[in-house]
Amino acid sequence: MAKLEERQALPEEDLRDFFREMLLIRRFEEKVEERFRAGELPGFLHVAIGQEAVAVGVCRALEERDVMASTHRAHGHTLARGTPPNALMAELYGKVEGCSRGYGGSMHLYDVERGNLGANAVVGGGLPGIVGAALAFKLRGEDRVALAFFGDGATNIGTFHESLNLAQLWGVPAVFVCEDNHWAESTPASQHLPIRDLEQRAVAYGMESTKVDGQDVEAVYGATAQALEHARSGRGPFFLLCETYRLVGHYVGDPQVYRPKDELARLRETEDPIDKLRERLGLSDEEVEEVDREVTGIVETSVEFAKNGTDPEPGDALKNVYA
Amino acid sequence: MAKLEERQALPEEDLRDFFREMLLIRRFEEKVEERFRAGELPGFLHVAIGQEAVAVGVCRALEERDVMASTHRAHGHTLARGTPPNALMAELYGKVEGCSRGYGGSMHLYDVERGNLGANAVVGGGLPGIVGAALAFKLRGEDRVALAFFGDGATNIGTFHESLNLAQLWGVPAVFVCEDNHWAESTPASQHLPIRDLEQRAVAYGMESTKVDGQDVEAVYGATAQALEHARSGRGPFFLLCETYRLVGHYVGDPQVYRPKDELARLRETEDPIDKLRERLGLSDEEVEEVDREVTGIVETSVEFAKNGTDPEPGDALKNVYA
Amino acid sequence: MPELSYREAVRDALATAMRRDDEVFVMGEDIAEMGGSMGVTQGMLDEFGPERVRNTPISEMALVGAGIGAAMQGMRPVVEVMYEDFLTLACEQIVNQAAKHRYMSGGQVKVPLTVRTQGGAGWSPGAQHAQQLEAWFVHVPGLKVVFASTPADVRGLLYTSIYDDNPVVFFEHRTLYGIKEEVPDELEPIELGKARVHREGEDVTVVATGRLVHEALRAAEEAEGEGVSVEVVDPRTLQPLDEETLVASVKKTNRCVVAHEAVTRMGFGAEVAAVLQHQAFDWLDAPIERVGARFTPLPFAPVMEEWVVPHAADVLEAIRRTVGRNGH
Amino acid sequence: MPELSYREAVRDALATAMRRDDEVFVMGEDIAEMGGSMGVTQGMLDEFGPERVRNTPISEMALVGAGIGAAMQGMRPVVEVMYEDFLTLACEQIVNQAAKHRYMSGGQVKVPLTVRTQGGAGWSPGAQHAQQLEAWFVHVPGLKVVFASTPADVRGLLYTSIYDDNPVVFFEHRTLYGIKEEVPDELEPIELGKARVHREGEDVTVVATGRLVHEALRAAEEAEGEGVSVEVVDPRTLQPLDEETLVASVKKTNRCVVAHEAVTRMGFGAEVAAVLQHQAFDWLDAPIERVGARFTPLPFAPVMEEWVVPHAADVLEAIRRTVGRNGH
Ligand SMILES: Cc1ncc(C[n+]2csc(CCOP(=O)(O)OP(=O)(O)O)c2C)c(N)n1
Ligand SMILES: Cc1ncc(C[n+]2csc(CCOP(=O)(O)OP(=O)(O)O)c2C)c(N)n1
Ligand SMILES: [Mg+2]
Ligand SMILES: [Mg+2]
Repeated sequence: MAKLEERQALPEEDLRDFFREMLLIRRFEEKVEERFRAGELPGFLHVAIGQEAVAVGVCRALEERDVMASTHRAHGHTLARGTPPNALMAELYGKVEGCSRGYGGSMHLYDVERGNLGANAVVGGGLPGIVGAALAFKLRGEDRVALAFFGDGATNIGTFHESLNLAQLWGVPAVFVCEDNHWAESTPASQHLPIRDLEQRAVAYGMESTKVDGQDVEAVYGATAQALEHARSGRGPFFLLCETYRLVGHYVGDPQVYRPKDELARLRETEDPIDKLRERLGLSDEEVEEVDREVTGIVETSVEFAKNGTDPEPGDALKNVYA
Repeated sequence: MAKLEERQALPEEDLRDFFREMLLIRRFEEKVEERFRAGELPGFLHVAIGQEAVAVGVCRALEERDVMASTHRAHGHTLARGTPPNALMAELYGKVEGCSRGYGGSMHLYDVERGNLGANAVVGGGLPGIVGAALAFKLRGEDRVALAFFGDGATNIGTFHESLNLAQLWGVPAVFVCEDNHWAESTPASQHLPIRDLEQRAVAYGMESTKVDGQDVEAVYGATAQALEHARSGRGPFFLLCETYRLVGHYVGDPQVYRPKDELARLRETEDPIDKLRERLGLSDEEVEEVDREVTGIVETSVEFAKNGTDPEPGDALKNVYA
Repeated sequence: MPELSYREAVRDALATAMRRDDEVFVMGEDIAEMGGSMGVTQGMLDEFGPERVRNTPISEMALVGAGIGAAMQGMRPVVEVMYEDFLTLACEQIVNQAAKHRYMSGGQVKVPLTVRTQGGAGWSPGAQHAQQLEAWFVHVPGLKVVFASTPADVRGLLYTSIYDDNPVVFFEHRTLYGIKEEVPDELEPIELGKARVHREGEDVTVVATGRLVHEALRAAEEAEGEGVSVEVVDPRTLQPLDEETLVASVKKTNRCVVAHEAVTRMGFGAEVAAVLQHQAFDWLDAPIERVGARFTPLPFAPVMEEWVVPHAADVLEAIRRTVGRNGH
Repeated sequence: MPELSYREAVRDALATAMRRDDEVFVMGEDIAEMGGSMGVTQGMLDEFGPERVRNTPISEMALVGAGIGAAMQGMRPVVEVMYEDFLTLACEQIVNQAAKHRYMSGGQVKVPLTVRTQGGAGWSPGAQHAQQLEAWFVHVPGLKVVFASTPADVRGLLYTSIYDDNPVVFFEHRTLYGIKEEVPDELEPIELGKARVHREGEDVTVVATGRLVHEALRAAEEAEGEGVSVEVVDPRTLQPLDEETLVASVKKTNRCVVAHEAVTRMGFGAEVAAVLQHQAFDWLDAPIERVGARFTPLPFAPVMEEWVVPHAADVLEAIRRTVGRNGH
């Protein structure tokens, strides 16, 4: 973190753009909650309200040629990486216009053209693939980085261990972004992690790491830029730990019986990344409202777009099984 | 290691007993190599010549009520834990009198009465079971420890990560003994480990650890005793790193094309644990020869015993599939 | 007789065993405060405490393996794997360790472990949360495999599985947790390896598992309206398999349909068909028809998902195909 | 035509692809200096260097997964899993990732990955080093599955698998590495999904895979001495399956034996029997006989191991059983 402070602050214009993006994601996720409750959305949905700064800070630091893999909590990552809200919403409605053509759903959002290699419904499931993508970049001498998102809970699975270990051993250009929101579903970190400081995980591989305040988009952006630079310059992979907060249930509809009510209320007060950025930028109510109107409009449009989308033919299910 | 030096040295009598045991294992393993070359032994055999001090130092520190799990390189552990050479050799010959009744073979040596829960032909395969045994001890309030052997290569597999993590999280009385012989089959540590100091693996779990010279049986014994004490006293699991040397091929018959010839010659000169102990004890040639005669006799007898053993009936194969 | 939901029946089996016996405990992801992702273990933390209702990290392999280790010490752990898709992470421990310790040791140990899991389509979870993989474990000597389709069955079979001295992979179906059935006042263990004849019939036997038992019963009713008398048999235990009951039924009806939700190719129905064509060859008047999911991963869009997995209509169609054949 | 051993044939397929194409590389445990635990990759490190003949740590899951990631970038990795027993460690990546990425993305990606592995009994390795698990992968849509039984086949099929745009799980048999066969001068790719008729016959079809192809050929010769004419067919590709060739053969011979080394229960033979009883029902004069390993883990003692896995004599017995039946 020391190095980060030496870096120049981001231009305010960029931060305002981040603000807009974060608010768009927030409104999108709220709409998803609403439409799910209205019974319109099939399947299993996880929103990332509270974690928008990680999605935006990380994805905006990526170059277009870089690739990433996401998790079950993927809407924010996907939007921040550039998938149009229409395509994302259409996917959640199971439409042909969706970013996975209706085959994937919320936990399987792909947008390969934009370097999104897919969300993953298996915890840790996307990590080895990112090592492999990074290996391909290295073998071909391409100036690209592969980046994986995953949660604190994912650091307990063998896939995590093997992937980070292999990445470090082979020195591939990969960045591992841990979104530490202190919960794995209903299980608090104290019940699933034997250590308090997750940066210690990287020690086992001799991998360089940084911890950053995941509610501060500027800090996340800066740390990601450094991590990418590290990887890009041939110094091997990097472990980026983002401390963040899930300000909602694990899944949409989660009654959160396991979570102290006051924790949630307190965090919403103190740890909302959008509030923080608003304050940092000193935005007026009018300014915020204007942005809000714009992004809310985009989200509304995406719902219209999705509802008017095309249902696949049942028999289309037989397509895409094999190339 | 600091603490260890404060401990009292072992009585010479014990060390002489260790010497005998180590030489017995050595002669046993040499006999296995010989009988394999003679075409008498079926299957796939891995001897641990050079690693006898770990087997003896660790197993002698265990209490009778403790349990352990071994690896594909299991003969030494099994003998050191008390399985009679006859029963072990009979197993290698596939006889009913074998310690696994002829069902297991070299990579699946069991002796449950003596707390040996089995060797394992899958790298890392025995580790989760040891966590579970230790959990049972903890749940029942039993004063017992469960111990797992594994190699440096095994620290790369997800099973290792999940097992140590879970053990530490739950604070179970388990000891994890890494026999770091710097090779995984033909693959040198530099090609399979991203770090030099394997104690760093334990950091990721917040697990206490010690590194010990695995060629020094006294040191191994002392460190194991401390590790067991740690686990037994309710302070959770312990990671014990033993630096050791495989003075032979990976498997019996391995031409070791991958290994610098001089490395092997040099190590045999400088790192033979039996030579070291002999020197430490200042044993005369006569003393050594006497022990050698005795243990060689035991090994010879075991071969006779095994050859005269009973072949299972073919149809016995259908037994023991289910309880 | 009280009525229990499938969910309550699973819970009752677990709780009954845990009350009877300190050696039984459950562990899995989110089974404590949250009561499990299907709500199966709700309330159990309060009754049994966190040592016996163990919330765990996401470590499927080590969980199953820890269950094996505790089982080898004589305990009777029940490990919940949240979705059967995640069995793929624990296969090494299930297949190479649990199934083989007893054998490899020449009978020195037992592994009385139960691995409970669930899956199934019908709610658009996509390709990684609804596979049906029971067939895999039927191929592994040393394992028992149960797939329960009703509250009474799941209660009695789970209890028996916990007390079985062998590792049991126990499958539940996601869409069945809400269904109800009258069950005995006192839990009655159900022997493994015994099929349940849900409905007797003369013209065709439908062998079905899991959700398809209910689809088969629906199809049978419709078929009755068409003058076709259908026998519906649920093997319940896939390994050991009650071949006797299946064969006897087919020798009576001379026709057979096998139905499950898993993809047809290499599904459990293949084994049933292979056994029956062998043991009832001279009795069969028509080829055995197989009903299962089409050969695709599960698609997300509901219209596609609905079309991929089989329903009563597919069973009915298969019944019609087989009774439409002339005997030989 | 040169003669190659099965081992050399595998190597030749790998090397030919690697010479042709920089996107092909191999990785696995001990494949570099040592040349692989079966010696398959001997000499390849020298020719292709350590970047393309990648020695790896013991991390089956990450290796397969890294192969997937590289494949999604358009490379054509070949990952060696030393023993197929260890596929159990990589199942998550093979089944949930490799098989489904294309589908879940609605066709946006391809996964041209080949996972090579081997197994098989006959040398007393015990229960964890010789399982035959090919049937599992046949049950997974999105995967192709190959099991090659001869040098010419393994060479042509592996090459095709590497250039197939789908993930292929490629099975070799441990005891076949030393066998020899004449092969074409130039490597000729063999289309996936085409069976090979090893021997034509009139009285009974033996469908066999892997080592059992050779046992079946031996049995066929003996049967000929008894006046029984046996057709031996090796599907070679288990998924997609050449049902056409199999069905045509059985329609000609009216009798069928299926033989593999895997345990019979839920083995690949179950699928073959289920397909054939369905598609050739009116042509079958006897039940389809299945030959496979007995339902046990593999025992160590050679006398037991020998008895557990099937040999020519078992195939011959099955042939006698089926021709001994009266037609109907
Ligand atoms: C291998 C596997 N096990 C269990 C699950 C069920 N599950 C989905 S999300 C989740 C918690 C993940 O926690 P974390 O990695 O911290 O991510 P977060 O949900 O907090 O974003 C679990 C247990 C799964 N999807 N995959
Ligand atoms: C999961 C798994 N992968 C591969 C193998 C093949 N194999 C057997 S021993 C071995 C090397 C093990 O190295 P290490 O753990 O250091 O033990 P050592 O042989 O040095 O005693 C390998 C790769 C295996 N048995 N299990
Ligand atoms: Mg989390
Ligand atoms: Mg080693």
